[in-house]
Amino acid sequence: MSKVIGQRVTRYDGMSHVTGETKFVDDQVVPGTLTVKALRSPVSKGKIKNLDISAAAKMPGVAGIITAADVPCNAFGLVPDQPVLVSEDIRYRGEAIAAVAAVDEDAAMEALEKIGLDIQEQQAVLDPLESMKEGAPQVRPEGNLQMWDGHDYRQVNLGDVDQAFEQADEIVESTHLHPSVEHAPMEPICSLAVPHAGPKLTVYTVSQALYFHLGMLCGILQMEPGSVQCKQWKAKTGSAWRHNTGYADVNYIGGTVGGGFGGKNDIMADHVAALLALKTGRPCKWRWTRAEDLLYSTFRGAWHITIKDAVTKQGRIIGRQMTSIRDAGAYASLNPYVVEKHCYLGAGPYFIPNVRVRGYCVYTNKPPASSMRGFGITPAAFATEVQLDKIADRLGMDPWEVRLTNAFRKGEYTPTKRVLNSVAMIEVLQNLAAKAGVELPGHLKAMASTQERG
Amino acid sequence: MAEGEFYRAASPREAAGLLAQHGGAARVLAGGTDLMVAVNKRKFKPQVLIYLGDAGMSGISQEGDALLIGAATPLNEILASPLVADKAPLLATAIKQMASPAIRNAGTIGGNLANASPAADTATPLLVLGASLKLVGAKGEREVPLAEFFTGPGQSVLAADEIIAQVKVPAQSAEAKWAYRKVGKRKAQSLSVVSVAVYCPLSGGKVSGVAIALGAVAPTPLLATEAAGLLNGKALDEATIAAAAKAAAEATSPIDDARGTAWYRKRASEAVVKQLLTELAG
Amino acid sequence: MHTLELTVNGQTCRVEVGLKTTLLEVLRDKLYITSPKVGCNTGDCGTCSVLLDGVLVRSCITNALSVQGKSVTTLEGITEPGDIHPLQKAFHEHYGSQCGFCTPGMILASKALLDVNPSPTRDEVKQALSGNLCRCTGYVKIIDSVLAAADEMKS
Amino acid sequence: MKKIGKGIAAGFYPSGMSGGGDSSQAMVKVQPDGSAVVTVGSCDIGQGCKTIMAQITAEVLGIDYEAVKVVNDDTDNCPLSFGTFASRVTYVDGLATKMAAEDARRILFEIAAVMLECSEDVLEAVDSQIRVKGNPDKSLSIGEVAGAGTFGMRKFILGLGHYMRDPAAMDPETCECDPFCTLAWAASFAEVEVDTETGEVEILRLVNSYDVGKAMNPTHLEGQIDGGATMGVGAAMSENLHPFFPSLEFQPDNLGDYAIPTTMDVPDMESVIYECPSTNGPYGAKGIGEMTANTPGPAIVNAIHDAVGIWITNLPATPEKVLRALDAKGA
Repeated sequence: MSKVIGQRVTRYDGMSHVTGETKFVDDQVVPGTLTVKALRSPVSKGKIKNLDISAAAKMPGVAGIITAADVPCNAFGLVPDQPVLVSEDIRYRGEAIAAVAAVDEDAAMEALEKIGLDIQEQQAVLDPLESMKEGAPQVRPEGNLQMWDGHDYRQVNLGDVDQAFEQADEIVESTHLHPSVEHAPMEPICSLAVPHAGPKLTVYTVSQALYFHLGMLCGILQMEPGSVQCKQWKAKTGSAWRHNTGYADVNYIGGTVGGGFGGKNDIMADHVAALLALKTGRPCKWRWTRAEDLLYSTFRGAWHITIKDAVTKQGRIIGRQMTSIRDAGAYASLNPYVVEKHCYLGAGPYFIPNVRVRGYCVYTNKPPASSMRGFGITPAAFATEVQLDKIADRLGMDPWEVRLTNAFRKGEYTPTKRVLNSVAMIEVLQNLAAKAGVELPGHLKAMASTQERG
Repeated sequence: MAEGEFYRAASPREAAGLLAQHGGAARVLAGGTDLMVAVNKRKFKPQVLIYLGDAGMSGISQEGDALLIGAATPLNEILASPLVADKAPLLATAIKQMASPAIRNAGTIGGNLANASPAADTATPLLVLGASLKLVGAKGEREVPLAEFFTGPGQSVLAADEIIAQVKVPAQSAEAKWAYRKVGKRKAQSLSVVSVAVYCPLSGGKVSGVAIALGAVAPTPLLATEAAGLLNGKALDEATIAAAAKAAAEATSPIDDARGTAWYRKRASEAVVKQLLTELAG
Repeated sequence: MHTLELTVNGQTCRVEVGLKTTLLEVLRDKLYITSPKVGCNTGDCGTCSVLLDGVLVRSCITNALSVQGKSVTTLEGITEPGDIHPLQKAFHEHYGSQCGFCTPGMILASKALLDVNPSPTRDEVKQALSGNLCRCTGYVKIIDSVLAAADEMKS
Repeated sequence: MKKIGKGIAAGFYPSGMSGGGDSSQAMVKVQPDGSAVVTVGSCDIGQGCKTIMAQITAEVLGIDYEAVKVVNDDTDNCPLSFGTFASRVTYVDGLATKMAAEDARRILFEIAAVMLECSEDVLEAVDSQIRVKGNPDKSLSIGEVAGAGTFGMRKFILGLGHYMRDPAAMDPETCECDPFCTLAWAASFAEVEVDTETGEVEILRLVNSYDVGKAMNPTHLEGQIDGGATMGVGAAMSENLHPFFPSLEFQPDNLGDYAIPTTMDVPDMESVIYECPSTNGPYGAKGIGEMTANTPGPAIVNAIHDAVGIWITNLPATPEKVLRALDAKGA
């Protein structure tokens, strides 16, 4: 019946990609555009004692410099805890302190060198395990651990895990470390803000989420620091949507992004470009160097994941306890959401009747980690799937059999008690075996997701 | 802002003269694959550039039993050269694994050596083949064996007013066996974590004049002479190979960096030397 | 400032450049040719690839003054109105492009290969494109595209 | 010595934001010539948002894919979307687009019913025509209907759609909740060769198997699967932003040292696609954009274990980690 759905139609924008006609943010040409460069912190933690931009402002070619004092609401993010520019407390190496708009890169860089910066360096904490300890250096005033409902972890509790460990034939335990990984899209972070007569601003953005960032940018540009709204939303943290006004004043242009992978879900450059455009009255472009992109943009924070499984001789996992620690870096970004998602589904595609997951979101003096393809589930998949093979190894079972034995079936439920109705784990594994040329034994071939567990 | 001076040297001698004239402010530019990275990263602001592309320093020829390779010859030109394939296939094999096609199209053999990087990938094959360099200065020229060229990371015997004009590579003996291997962070476009070149002339089943060089495991590309000495005059049996591999690893003095640790470099040095010698023995 | 004269996509151009100006800056900032991208400025990613006298180079680390009198081809230069290059057609039809940012460099690297080797093996295509990074496609469909173009160009 | 091993891994992944509450809106405007413009607020980050929205619009309106234009450029013109993340676009924007196209089709039917003198519920939109079901002779081209509707009846053929899953209520102690739209399922098979002396691992084969609900565009899917798998290979083998974790020392600042896979680092991957429809996604579709990076890594690590009997519990599986684990096993 379907004529178009399911068909191998060519990419909608394929022809403009292959002819080079596609315009990314950096390809927009607006005459008179100024080059933006930022002064970044050389230390991981410290207090700014003195910041003097007077000499830099007099440098030839400099059109404007902004510092924290120029940011109307200097707190943004899902949990609005991150300053656009540091006013006093530096929380990671590379954190932006001031930004210059100048006629070209040389002028901007030379001006940066003239900014007087006096920092009192403080003891930083880079290891999330250290940061969790009592008495660790404080990363942010809200504390080093993200709070959820009075707990310093997000939890999932299903059934009785302790009883499962008592009933188990084998207990298999392992700890895994998933490293910090960078999105590394081919298109680096770039923003171009063009001011117009009147209060209008056009922002060309690499954002993966135009509206999400439109709201945030309007908040940064218009809300007074310490305003009632700012305080209210800070108090409410967990909320995803902050009411802001000013949509009519900003047109966010984007939609064509040179790769994102979750690396363009946070405002990275738009706020600074916009503030400088408003201050100088001229178009301002902030294109990060690849080094800045690798060193200071968001990334998939590292994870420590410890799994303890209660297993029967037949290979059934009857209980699973996971303790997961996310190295979030200095600010919330999307970290709390990443940890939540990890907790909901991190135990994997298997029906385990007793599950306890504790996910910690731990702040350290690193650039803020955030979303990356797979949110908290990618590191969980690494840990749990290696764990599955460890179980198979311990029991002397085939890795295919362990997975097919435990795979979710229709009508079963996840650790949050969501009942599943569109289930295909068994079929997907069977297809994989067929494609890979692995001959499964008859009883595994005969399994189906729609069969009730025997 | 001073915009600086750009010269197109017509000969190596002229380039050297310009270097002498401008002192520390001047740099030579060939393919630019290293220089321009430094410029773009603002590590270095050029004031005087002396371009070598028109200095007649490019091309490959044969002189007696040796190949003469102009220092400004792009790496891919060397890789594509039938002469090199015939007389110095070890060099071609190493070049094929360097950087990426586009970089090899611009990057030159002289540039690779002049930077004196411990990880310079042309250095190890050239060391084992006994290559020498023609250095041209403002006042004259001299020939320096490559083995005496490097003095430290980023340092060489090249004087401030000298450039590498030519690389002389003795032809490989037709009977000689040779092997090259590079371990990187990935399979292409990767700087060496360890690289090893082995050149092994044979006579009557015994090896003589064998040379082993290792890259990225010491302050300079390294000729493992002691290890080679253990092989000369011997048959390549398992015990001899193991001893030589151990000696080669002992000669290294690696560091930790973004690409690997000292521990790994030492271990891999031994393993790769062993594997290459075993391959040659087979 | 120094005066640089070069041919870009068949047209002679004269621009004023500094000592540290790159070919990429000439193309993008002075000639407004935007298919070569700024992906890294260190020669590591390949998004700035162009053909210089027919040879594949990284325009981001090519000193502008070193290309005096030479001929540069960008993706725009192989795009005839209404008649695209077989490589462009193949990249479109075989999904050799996802976000599109690496695509101009990828197609030029492929052209550099097919110009000297009209019947490459799969492995030769991989070798030729090994310096052009793509974070979206996993390369499979890019390689498929190049091989398809090679087939088409032969027939 | 070189040893070969095989490994597998399985996984699942939700479409849309966990916890719900994420909105997407869409508008489908039918032009007087019968072509259509679909406007959404989500970005195309390479995953193919524009292609899929055009396909859905064409399917619902019964017009050619080439007759659909997609606009997603800016917030002045485009309706709200939370954005392109959480594998939500095909599912959430897809539903909004389908609703909007159906809404536009409803308006076309209203117009055509007058022109064909029939009731709206006997009409179908197919082959660029509006026609009476079972009576193909009684038909009009969509262009005729749209033209007559626009100019003759002063109709604005604009369909609107908005999809948002309600935010999930959650028990704070157990976390009992219904936090996602649907789940897609995946598994990977890897075959590797391990050099026991240098610790180098070569991936010889990588096969990926997916349930996608509905393969909206199979070529698209294969591209996503290959691309995600390659990202999985990078994380498993060579990528590490803090190689001396937790220290920031030797942090790579260029794409030579931050080693994402090149053409030479991934094998020619194979994939197999299965369709177990989601109960409420567009045409049964599920989102798989993110999960494609999840199973290849552990399959590779399990294959390394199969080859040489070591567990890599700290990614990436660099030659050094392989060698150290082999040493520890031997000791």
